[in-house]
Amino acid sequence: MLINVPETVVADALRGLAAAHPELTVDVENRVIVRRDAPVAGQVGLVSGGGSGHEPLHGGFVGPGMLSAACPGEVFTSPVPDQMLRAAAAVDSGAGVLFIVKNYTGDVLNFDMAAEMAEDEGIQVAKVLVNDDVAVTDSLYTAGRRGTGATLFVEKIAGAAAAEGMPLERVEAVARQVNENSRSFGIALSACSTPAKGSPTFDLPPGELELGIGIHGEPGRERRSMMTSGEIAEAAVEAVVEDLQPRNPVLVLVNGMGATPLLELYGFNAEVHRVLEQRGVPVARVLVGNYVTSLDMAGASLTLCQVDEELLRLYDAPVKTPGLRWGV
Amino acid sequence: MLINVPETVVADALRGLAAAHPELTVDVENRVIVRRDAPVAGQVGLVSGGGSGHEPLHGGFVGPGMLSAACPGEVFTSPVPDQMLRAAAAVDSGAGVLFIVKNYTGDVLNFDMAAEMAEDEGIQVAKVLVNDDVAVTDSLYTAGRRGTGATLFVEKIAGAAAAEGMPLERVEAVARQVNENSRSFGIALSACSTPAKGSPTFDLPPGELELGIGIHGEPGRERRSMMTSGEIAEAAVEAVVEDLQPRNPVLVLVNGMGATPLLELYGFNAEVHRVLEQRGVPVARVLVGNYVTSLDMAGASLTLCQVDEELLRLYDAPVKTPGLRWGV
Amino acid sequence: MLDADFFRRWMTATAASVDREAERLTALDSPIGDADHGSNLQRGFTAVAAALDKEAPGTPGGVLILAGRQLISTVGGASGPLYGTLLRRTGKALGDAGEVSAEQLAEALRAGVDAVMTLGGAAPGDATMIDALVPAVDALGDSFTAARTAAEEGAVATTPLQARKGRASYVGERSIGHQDPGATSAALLIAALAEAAGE
Amino acid sequence: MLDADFFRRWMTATAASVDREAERLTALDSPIGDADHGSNLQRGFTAVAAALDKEAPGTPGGVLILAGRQLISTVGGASGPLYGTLLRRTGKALGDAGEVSAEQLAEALRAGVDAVMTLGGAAPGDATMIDALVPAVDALGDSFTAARTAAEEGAVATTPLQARKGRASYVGERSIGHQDPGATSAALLIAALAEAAGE
Ligand SMILES: Nc1ncnc2c1ncn2[C@@H]1O[C@H](COP(=O)(O)OP(=O)(O)O)[C@@H](O)[C@H]1O
Ligand SMILES: Nc1ncnc2c1ncn2[C@@H]1O[C@H](COP(=O)(O)OP(=O)(O)O)[C@@H](O)[C@H]1O
Ligand SMILES: [Mg+2]
Ligand SMILES: [Mg+2]
Ligand SMILES: [Mg+2]
Ligand SMILES: [Mg+2]
Repeated sequence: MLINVPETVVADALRGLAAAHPELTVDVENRVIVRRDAPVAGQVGLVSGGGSGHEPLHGGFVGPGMLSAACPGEVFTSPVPDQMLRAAAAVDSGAGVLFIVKNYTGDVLNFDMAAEMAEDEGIQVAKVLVNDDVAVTDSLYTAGRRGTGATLFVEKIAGAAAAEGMPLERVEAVARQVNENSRSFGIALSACSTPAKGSPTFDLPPGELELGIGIHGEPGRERRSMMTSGEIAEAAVEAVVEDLQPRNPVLVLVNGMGATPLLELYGFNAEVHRVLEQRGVPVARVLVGNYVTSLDMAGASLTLCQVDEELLRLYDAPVKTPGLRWGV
Repeated sequence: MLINVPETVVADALRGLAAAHPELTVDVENRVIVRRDAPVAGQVGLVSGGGSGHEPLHGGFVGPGMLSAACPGEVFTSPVPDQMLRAAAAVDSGAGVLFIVKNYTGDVLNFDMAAEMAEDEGIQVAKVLVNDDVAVTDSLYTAGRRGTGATLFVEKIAGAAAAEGMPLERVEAVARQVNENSRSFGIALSACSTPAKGSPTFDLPPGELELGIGIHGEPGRERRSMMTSGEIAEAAVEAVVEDLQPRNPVLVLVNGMGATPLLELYGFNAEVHRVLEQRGVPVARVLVGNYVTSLDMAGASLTLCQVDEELLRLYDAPVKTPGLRWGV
Repeated sequence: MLDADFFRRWMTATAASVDREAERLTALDSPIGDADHGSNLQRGFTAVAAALDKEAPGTPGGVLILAGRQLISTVGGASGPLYGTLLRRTGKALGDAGEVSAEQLAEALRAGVDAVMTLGGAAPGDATMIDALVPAVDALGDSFTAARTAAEEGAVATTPLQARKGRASYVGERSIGHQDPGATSAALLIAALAEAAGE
Repeated sequence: MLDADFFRRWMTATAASVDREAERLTALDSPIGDADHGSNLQRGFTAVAAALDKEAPGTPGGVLILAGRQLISTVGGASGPLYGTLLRRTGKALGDAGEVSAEQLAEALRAGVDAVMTLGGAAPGDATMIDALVPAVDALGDSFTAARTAAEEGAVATTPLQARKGRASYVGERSIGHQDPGATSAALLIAALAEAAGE
């Protein structure tokens, strides 16, 4: 691995982020990334965070039109409440703060504690839970569906809503609407290696793949022998579309898990589009790239987000972050 | 691998690129990617290309402010002259066409043939060779220094020059100036696997790394046992700075080879900045990400490009491509 | 009677044993989780030991509340708030007393474990730390050693279970056959308690 | 005398042997190159065979010019323009004749190889296809079999050399000890010539 020692991986990355992005305020010691012009008067502050190892999520999505601040935890470990509290204080203009939380026990518990602490300090906090992963079917007997690729759409669209000056309840409602209209499904062709462990988190021989994976190096729901890109696209689209049953056009995120070459990802996108067309699902926008990653895992995830005119307008609105940028 | 069959990898990726980017005209059969509004009246056309597997280079850099067209070859195989000829014809507004060629025997020979053919058809063609890789020291006895990361800077800055309406000789001179002021050095922590071969192109046990690699899965000049990110940064900066001897501020590209997590890449960037500061090299701009890749190789490369005020202005000028976007 | 010093020894013994077992805990968290449980607790209990060194609270409750706060502020993940809450609530239940009896500790610990169940929503049999903590608390009436044995047996007993809470629940039936990392670390916590008692 | 049919047989025999040896050529291109030489030539000679089937030029020169053009248009990489130029220039040197002698072929092939050396700038000893082609042309005066043997020996002789042209030159001294893939495929081309001649 291209690291110094496992213990400093997150701090090192934050120093490097600071060096590359003068438009962000990076508090390396306290692990908070804030857009430099925060708090923005009259605008709701958007705070997200989670374990590191998913970059550009979340730190790479801080900036005008998206997140106000991000809190990176250790690799695959949710951050601690102190970070979210600090972030909330930094971005609250008085219009309140929305916490965007991926649905994992750790993230939920830590953000919950932070929300209590923030409210004690007089900051108005709303929370939205992202839980888009259809691979986790039986959520009665699990920690509930995981939050994965839809996080990007929630952060982008809620970010645009906040930038338009919408009040906290509206921004929260928009974020919730995005989440409710999003579903994801992921597949892995290799496990990832965390710096602390130094070797793959699970054993996946070449020639086999895992269907229904998350973004934390955990294995999926099912192991299969290798499938073609077209077959994988069929499985992913089927899983997502059957659950979402979209009637409106969708935003498509064809997301790389980290080590899958863009060449392959674009090829996968072609197959996804072929299957969507067969199923008569109209496509509004497409995003292909490594956005919600799992360190050096090879594989991909598909996220569809059904949009109405307002969500599409907010998606198209300008965004200026290290990881996503258009219109400015 | 996330593919159908090795034979269709490039065509599949082009179909996927077309589906994701309606602002590009993608000729899948003839393998040419052209910005939809080409030719742009009064502007020099910029054509580049090379083997596939380096995405987003080059196809992801087609668009206003950067390339007019790109020609993707098979994986790691330079494209054929017919592609460049077709691209030149598509983008020539009468102001002429600049071929941006990475210095590899195959690329040079094929672009040379294409240039001859284009001139036979009355298209004015200039060529600039990118050869920035300092790992290839002894260029008298080699095919000359390879073209690697500097290609991004050449394409970006020459693209801005063309967008400003500069004539062919000026655009060519700017491109040449960028190349002459750029140097790169790459390291690999793993080999990559090409779709045709299906397994790593060379053997690199964990705990060892290769210094002085190119972008085609070839091994480097030297094998070492694992170094820290800081030690690697020292080696890379030393190699580049000793050769470039920059006096002006530099653009910094900390480039991932494909499978190195952004988390690690930002950490490496921190170390690069530490070493540059120690050496007193002033930094004008920083770009961190997977831009000039080598399929699923783990590792990174460092490119420095010394800039004067004009080059910096052109670098900062708006660009709107799938892989690089700002200011629009 | 158990004084502040006893509780400090409990925490430092936990820190030491988490250090020793960190790799095993992370390895257990690999096939069914995200391979961080060992490093999470190592980071947390190192901070706990450092804070106790620095602040040296004078009461059993003070020691556990400080330890719980440290875990919440340094661990993250699921185990941070859960173990943090366990220690904080246990500490709160012990109140301001300078010394407490083993019975008082058992009662306070039960309050702590209840708080964890409320917070995380896990019940016994869900293959979580609860499966080691509940039997330990039940056995604490007998002796520290009995609690240690009960916790260890509880941890081992998670192996055939399907996880229903936390990350391990995501792999569904594939979690069957793996011992839960959190139950394993909970057994270390209880073993350290017996160690602090010199048992 | 050698007619168009002979040259077609040469090309299809080359296509068949490149097909058979593609994996080996790619494997040779792995440690010192970019692992594509086999698939490059496979793609090229498949196109050559298809084009010859379709157009069936009536002269030896016509066959080689068409084959060379196909290679240039379908292979890419270094070997596409180089092999393409080799066949095109050889074909051009053969002119319009309906039949040519072995001596005329040898002379034309020398013109082709010279063109490759001019285009690529490689000299004998640089560990490229030239190291198989030059000795083959030299030996062609004797017999096709002699040319085949010379080409094969030339290819093998690249093993101890340091590559000075093409990608293999980038690995510097580490190219020593590896047989050049292009020299190896050049030996296949010459062996196919002997095969077409029934030797
Ligand atoms: N809801 C819950 N209730 C009780 N314990 C839980 C719950 N969720 C997870 N755990 C415990 O936490 C352990 C995992 O901790 P850790 O790996 O540190 O956190 P994370 O799962 O966030 O990576 C599990 O093995 C389990 O024992
Ligand atoms: N300048 C040159 N002159 C002659 N032959 C060359 C030259 N450069 C490369 N070659 C030959 O081409 C072979 C490589 O071909 P190939 O792998 O198809 O192309 P690439 O190197 O572009 O991937 C080498 O093994 C060598 O024999
Ligand atoms: Mg975790
Ligand atoms: Mg090649
Ligand atoms: Mg864990
Ligand atoms: Mg090659």
